[in-house]
Order: sequence, then structure tokens, then C-alpha cells
Amino acid sequence: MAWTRDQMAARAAIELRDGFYVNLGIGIPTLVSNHIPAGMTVQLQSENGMLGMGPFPYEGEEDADLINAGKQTVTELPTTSFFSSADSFAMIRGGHINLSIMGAMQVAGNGDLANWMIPGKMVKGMGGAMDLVAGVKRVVVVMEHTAKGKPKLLKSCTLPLTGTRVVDLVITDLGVFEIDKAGGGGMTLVEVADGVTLEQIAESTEAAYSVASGL
Amino acid sequence: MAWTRDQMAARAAIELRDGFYVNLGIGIPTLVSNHIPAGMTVQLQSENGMLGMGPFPYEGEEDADLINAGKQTVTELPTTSFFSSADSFAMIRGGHINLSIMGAMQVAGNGDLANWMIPGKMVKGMGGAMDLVAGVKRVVVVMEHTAKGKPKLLKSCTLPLTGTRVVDLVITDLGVFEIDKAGGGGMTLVEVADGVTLEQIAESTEAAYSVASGL
Amino acid sequence: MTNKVYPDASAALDGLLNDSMTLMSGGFGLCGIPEALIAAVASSGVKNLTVISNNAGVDGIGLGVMLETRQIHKMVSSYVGENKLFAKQFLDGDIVVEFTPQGTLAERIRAGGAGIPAFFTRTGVGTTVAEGKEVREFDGAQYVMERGLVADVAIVHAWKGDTEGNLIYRKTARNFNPMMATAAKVTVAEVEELVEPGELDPDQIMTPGIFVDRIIHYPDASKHIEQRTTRPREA
Amino acid sequence: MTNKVYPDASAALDGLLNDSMTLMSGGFGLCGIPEALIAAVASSGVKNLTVISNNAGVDGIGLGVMLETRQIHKMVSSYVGENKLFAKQFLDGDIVVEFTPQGTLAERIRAGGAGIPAFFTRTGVGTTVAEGKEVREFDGAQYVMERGLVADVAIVHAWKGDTEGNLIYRKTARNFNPMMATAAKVTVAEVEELVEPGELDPDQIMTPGIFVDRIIHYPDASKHIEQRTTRPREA
Repeated sequence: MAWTRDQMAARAAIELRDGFYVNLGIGIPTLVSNHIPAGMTVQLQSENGMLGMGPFPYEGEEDADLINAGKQTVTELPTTSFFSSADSFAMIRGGHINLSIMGAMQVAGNGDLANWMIPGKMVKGMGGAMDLVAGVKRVVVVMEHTAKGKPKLLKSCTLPLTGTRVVDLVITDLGVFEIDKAGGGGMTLVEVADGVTLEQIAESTEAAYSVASGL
Repeated sequence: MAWTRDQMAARAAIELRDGFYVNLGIGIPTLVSNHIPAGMTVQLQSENGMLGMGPFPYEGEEDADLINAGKQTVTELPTTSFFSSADSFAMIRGGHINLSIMGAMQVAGNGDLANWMIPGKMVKGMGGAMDLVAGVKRVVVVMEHTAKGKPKLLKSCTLPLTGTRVVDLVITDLGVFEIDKAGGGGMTLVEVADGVTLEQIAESTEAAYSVASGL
Repeated sequence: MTNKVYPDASAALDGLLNDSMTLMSGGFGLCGIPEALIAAVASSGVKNLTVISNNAGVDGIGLGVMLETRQIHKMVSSYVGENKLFAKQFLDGDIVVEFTPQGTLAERIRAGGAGIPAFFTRTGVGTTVAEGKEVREFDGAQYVMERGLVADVAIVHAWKGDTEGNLIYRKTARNFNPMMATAAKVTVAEVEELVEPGELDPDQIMTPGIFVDRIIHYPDASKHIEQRTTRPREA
Repeated sequence: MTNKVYPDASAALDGLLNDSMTLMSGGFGLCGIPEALIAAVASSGVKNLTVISNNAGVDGIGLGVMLETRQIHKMVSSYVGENKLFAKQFLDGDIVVEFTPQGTLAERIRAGGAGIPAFFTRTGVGTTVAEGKEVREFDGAQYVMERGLVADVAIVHAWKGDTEGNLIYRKTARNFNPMMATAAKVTVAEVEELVEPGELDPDQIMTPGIFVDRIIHYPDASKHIEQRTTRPREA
């Protein structure tokens, strides 16, 4: 009875606040935009050089000059502005984005993140992921709890890192973990998906974590 | 029979080339724009954030939002572009300006330049002078040969420096000196103003210099 | 939706000003200065300010207003030459000045806003500007390391803005305003024309709204000219 | 007056291309790529290129064209994932890739054009990207030193340009083009609309003409879409 991808996205949307500027990665994070609460205004940033990203265009209205960081055709909003990639990453690196929601291959209990390469496989590149984790104030990871039955929440990442001590919150299909990345207080399980047991989470998690009181 | 200010500006204009992007300092350098040869196109840069600077406006057409680095009202040309001061000095620092013509208090035989402060007097600041001498490919100084009878071309500058080994050419009311700033070959007198003698120059110059053959 | 629009300069600065804070103030000379916001800082009475601004205004105009009220403890500037009161306070030791070359100042502010704590430049090598700073050789030339600058509050002036905080500057009034807008914890903008989102061409926005926290409509900017230079009309 | 306008891409690149040179090529994915100029580089037969470009095109499009002709020895990129031929040449060891985070790449190019030989960034600290590079603490955080990038030739795509070389980009086709235009010894631009000086609003020019040495009118840009995503129309 773990959360679906859409339920994970809905849980991630709870991290949004009115007036936030947010960068969403590809995959489940993209779905978060479907769950922005009514009455809340959130501006989406696309790191190739756009703030105020609108939905996909209607068929026939695609504009090759108007794409997001996933190279998908998107649209403008009344709030939209365009800028160079240097200005875009100045915005990211300078800490102006409130929240980044992204996928991951592995997260360690100290907030280390690996999501860009698997040694031995074709390396595609890190794109903007290293800049986002290093620059954005709050980083939320949304991912499946395990990959092929193996834990992705680890004592220490085994894959090459995207960043060290960068993840604040991990949302998986089984639950939600907070990470005290700055203070070194480690990882805490703060929510459990409906119908999931603490034992089930313990079995699927390699990283050490505390369990919040009340769970 | 030394050169007048206008003759010094005319001599400086000989350093211009078709297609050059040029920064002119205040004082005599400003007069250089009156001597751009017919048929030659030169774009003037103003370091506050303008390329393609036009002449002063007609009376009544001054625009407070359109000034040069000397805070004087100027005009646009069809070639004009505006940009931030960061972009303007990126242009300067990055070596994109072909020629900078500026005034000086002192120049040393190795190309050291002092033109921004006199200890004990009110310090106004260096403005963009240090950036210009450090960033522009070719720096031409136009100045009086002496100040209150004292040489300004010195073995070594006594005033705080604007830059070290930065001056390529010095045009004074008495003549023109080349400086091998990169090679360390020192200063060479290459032209003498009409009616000025080599002795007169020697008496007014503290810096060591060679005299070009034929003078 | 959060509202960035405030009724006037004092309201827009409410809660932001503290003694000994660092303030960035846009403009070059008197061109593109946030006049209404400067006046509001002056009337707030906040003291002991560090002000990062290319110039210090002239007597009674621009930052000159804050000199009369003796609110400025330190300036970070490239040129402060046109102000008698400034000269007096400087010579009397009432004001400290950190002279920074204009291009280095512009880049330090951009760096501060862009999350770059330090960079290398040739500007100032071998001069007093490099004293006490690291100098390093890259590819055979010497460069000095300069630090990024950030402020508690930036006040900027723009031509057009929308209620989202998107800004467009006019001609050479752009100068230091766009970088300063990025480099403070809180940025307050005054705009000559305030429009609704969608009225500005998104390709032409120079400061995206993410950098602007508060905005006021100030249609009556004085637009002072320091050096009124003209040429005769051809007959 | 010097003439910057060339009749076509091959003419505009004439005399600029040499084996083993470094080339910057604008665009993100297939958006805003200098297609005509890429084709002309490909047909020139120049070899052993180092190409600085965020991506490597897709098979047969963009820089993919230069992969077919095996002209690229090394790429400096942030992401090269959409290209089978690239993958093959990379795995075969025929192409070397210097992976650079996208924001670091953008900033390194800007720095190269701005006369900044090196800067510090948090991006990549503690990862393979920082290996062999200086890491330094500023104000309690760790930063890695990255170097500015320059090229022999930059090829860029713009929407509008004038004969002076002033450029305006359109929407997200701006991306890496403006920085690359500043960071090469010679910059060649292709523009969809070529106009006379004075027809572009000087406040809206994104790349001043000083950065553009040669320009061609290329009204027939193909404008490929990699991921054609749409939504259904409401009934």
C-alpha cells in the first residue's frame, strides 16, 4: 500500500509555500506542478533560462524556442521572464531559489546525494544537478524507496556524488525523512505512507535514522 | 611652439583604426572624437554602460537617463547599445576594447601609470581607470609634458599607481613616446612636436628614453 | 498570492532598516538613483550605515541627503568626487571609504548575487587596491583576488516594473541597479511605471521578479543632471 | 566602415578554422543552436576539434553532424545524453569529455569573456568535479576554484541582429549564446532577421556589436524540437 508516484508528488507539494520560486527536476518532481494548492502562487524556474514556466502547449502551438530543462516544449505565463544560462545559474548558485525538488539514485543519512552517474554505464553528464543542490536553499528528493529491492537510503552513497550534505527532505513511496544536513543530526523518519509499517521501512533502509515521536 | 590641447588630441586620433571600439577619458581625450577621420567608423564606449556614444544633445534635448562616464549628457546613435556596469566592465576587463585614451599625472619609463590620487589631498577615487588600464589592449596617455615645471615622465612614479606596465604610448605637448610595456624595452621618443627641440624634451623628462632614428 | 507592491517608500522599507546594517544603493552619479527610497532611509533615522554605491551623490541630492543626516559610517565606492559635505566628513574622519575600482565593484556585487565568494581580476594588481589581498599568476599574468559583496538591503530604481517584481531599466540609468537587485537579502525597487504581469515583454525583462521583494510606484522621479552638456544647433 | 556581414556560413568562417582549434557552439539541446554555422564547420573538414557546448546534439542534428564526420576530439559539456553516435565514440575512446556542471560551464564561459581567469563556486565540492582543483573555505563554507574558458572561435545563433553585430535572442533560445559571443577570439553569429543599425531598441540589445566579428542572415533555421510535449485542449 505504498504511495503512488502521484501521491509522492502530492506529498512533495506540501513543501511549497505561497510566493516560492521552485525548480522541479524531471520524473516525479515534474508531477508536483499538478498539486499546487488553489490560491497559492508558485513560480517554476527552468535552469536553461526561464522563470515562470507554464504548462505544455496545446497541440500545434509548440515553439521550438520555448523549452524547459528537460527539452520539453512549454509555454509562457504573464509572469515569465527569460535570461541567459549564466544568469539562470547565478540565480540558482546565489541562493535565490526557495526549493528544488529532484529525483535521486542514492541518498545518505548525512544528506549526501548521488543522482548523475553509474560507473561502467554510459555517462550522460550532471547537467544542472550539481549546481541546484549546491545553490538552492532547500533540497527535497522524491524517489522510490528501493531500486530492484536494494535500499537507496544508505549509510554512505556508493555512487559518485552530486553533492555532499545537500538533501533536506526525502519523500519515498514508503514515507518521509528529514535530514539535518547542516547540524549533522542525521536522518529522521517523520511520516509513514498509509498501510506501510515501520518494520517494512526498517527492512528497506540501510541508513541509520530516528523515528519521530508519535509514529 | 608645443602642441595645443587640440593638436595633442589630433595626434591621438592617429591611433584610431576603422572599426575600433574606443574608450576616451575626460579632458583632452574627449577632444579626440572631434578628429575621427572622415570615412572611419569608431564606436565610443562609456564605462557606465553604453557602446556607440553620440555627441552632446541639442539644448532642450538633454536626457537625465543618458549620460557618459563623466556624467555629461550625451546622445544615442543608430549603433548604440546599453548594458549594466557589470557587463560594461566585463567588456573592458575581457580585452574587448581596442584602445583607451586617458590623461595621467605621471607615467614611468616602464609603462607604470599614476592618475588617480595625490596623497594628502582629498581622494576622489579611481572610478574605472584601474579597470581600463588593466583590461584594454592598448592604452594611450595624453597629457602635458610637465606639471608646474616638473616632469611627469619619470623613472618611477611617486604617486600611488593606477596600474603597472600598462601604458603603450604617451602623447604630450612636446612629442610622442612609445613604451615597450610587455617586453621591458623601455621608452622611445618617436615624434617631436613642431618647433620643439630634443634638448627641450630632455630637460623636461626624468625618465630614461631612447630617441628613434631619424629624429 | 503574496503582494510585493507597497504604497510608498517608507512603507516598503518598514521593518527592514537597522542601525549598522549594509545597504546597496543603485545609480551612477545621479543617474538611476532610487531617490524616493533614499529619502525614506534618511527620514527613518537609521544610523551607522555601510553604504555600497558607486558614488556618494552631490550635496543635498542622492546619497548626499544621508550625509546631511550623518547616517553613513562607511562607503564602498569607486568615486566620491562631487560632494563637498562628503569631502568634509571624509577629511574629518567621520566617514570611512573603501575605494574599489568601478569594474571590480560592479563584479563584486554581481558575484555576491551569483553565489561566487571570490574571483580573480587584473584590475588593481601592483596598486594599493591589491594590498593585503592574494595575488596569483594565471597563464603568465598576475591577478588579485576580490571578494563578492552582499548587503542586508538593496534599493534600486527602474523604469518599468510589474507587480511580480520584474524590472526594465532605461538607457544608462541601468548601471549598478541590476546587480544590486540580486545581491541583498531584501531588494526594494522604485519604478516610474508600474504595470500588471504580462505587460512587459518576457525577453526584455532585465531583473526577473525573483530578485525583487518589494516594489513601489514612483512616477515623479526628479532626474537630476550633473553635467548639462549640449551642442549648438546647426543653422 | 568595416563590414561584418557575410553572404553565407562558409564565407563567414573562411580563414578562421584550423585543426585542433577550440570552438564554442551555442544552444541548449537543439534550442538556439547555430545550425548553419555547424554545417559549415562540418563541411570544412577541420579536424581534432575541442568543442565547448552544453550538449552534443542528437544523431544527425546539431553537433551530431560533426560526430558523423568524426571532427570532434574533445567535448566540454554538462550533458551529452541524447546521442547514440556520441555514446559509441565516447565508449570507444574516440571522444574525450570534460563534464562540467551546467552552471559552472555557463559561468566559466562568462568569466572567460569577462577577463576573469578563475572564480570560486560551491558547485561540485566533494564530488569528482572538484578532483585536482583547489578547494577553499570562505565564511565557513567550502568552494572549488574553477577556471575561465575561452575559445578560438564562437558560433552563436540569435533571433535578430543588425549589421553592426548587435544581437537579440528569443525566449529560451538565448541560453549559452550570449556568454559564448564574449569568450572567443572571433565570434560568428547567424541571425534569423538581419536589420540595419537603429532598428533594434538599444535598451534591448543582449549582445553588443563589439562581441560579434562576423554575421550572416539565416532566415531558414530548422528549429528542431527534441521533446514535443503538449496538453489536450479543453473541450
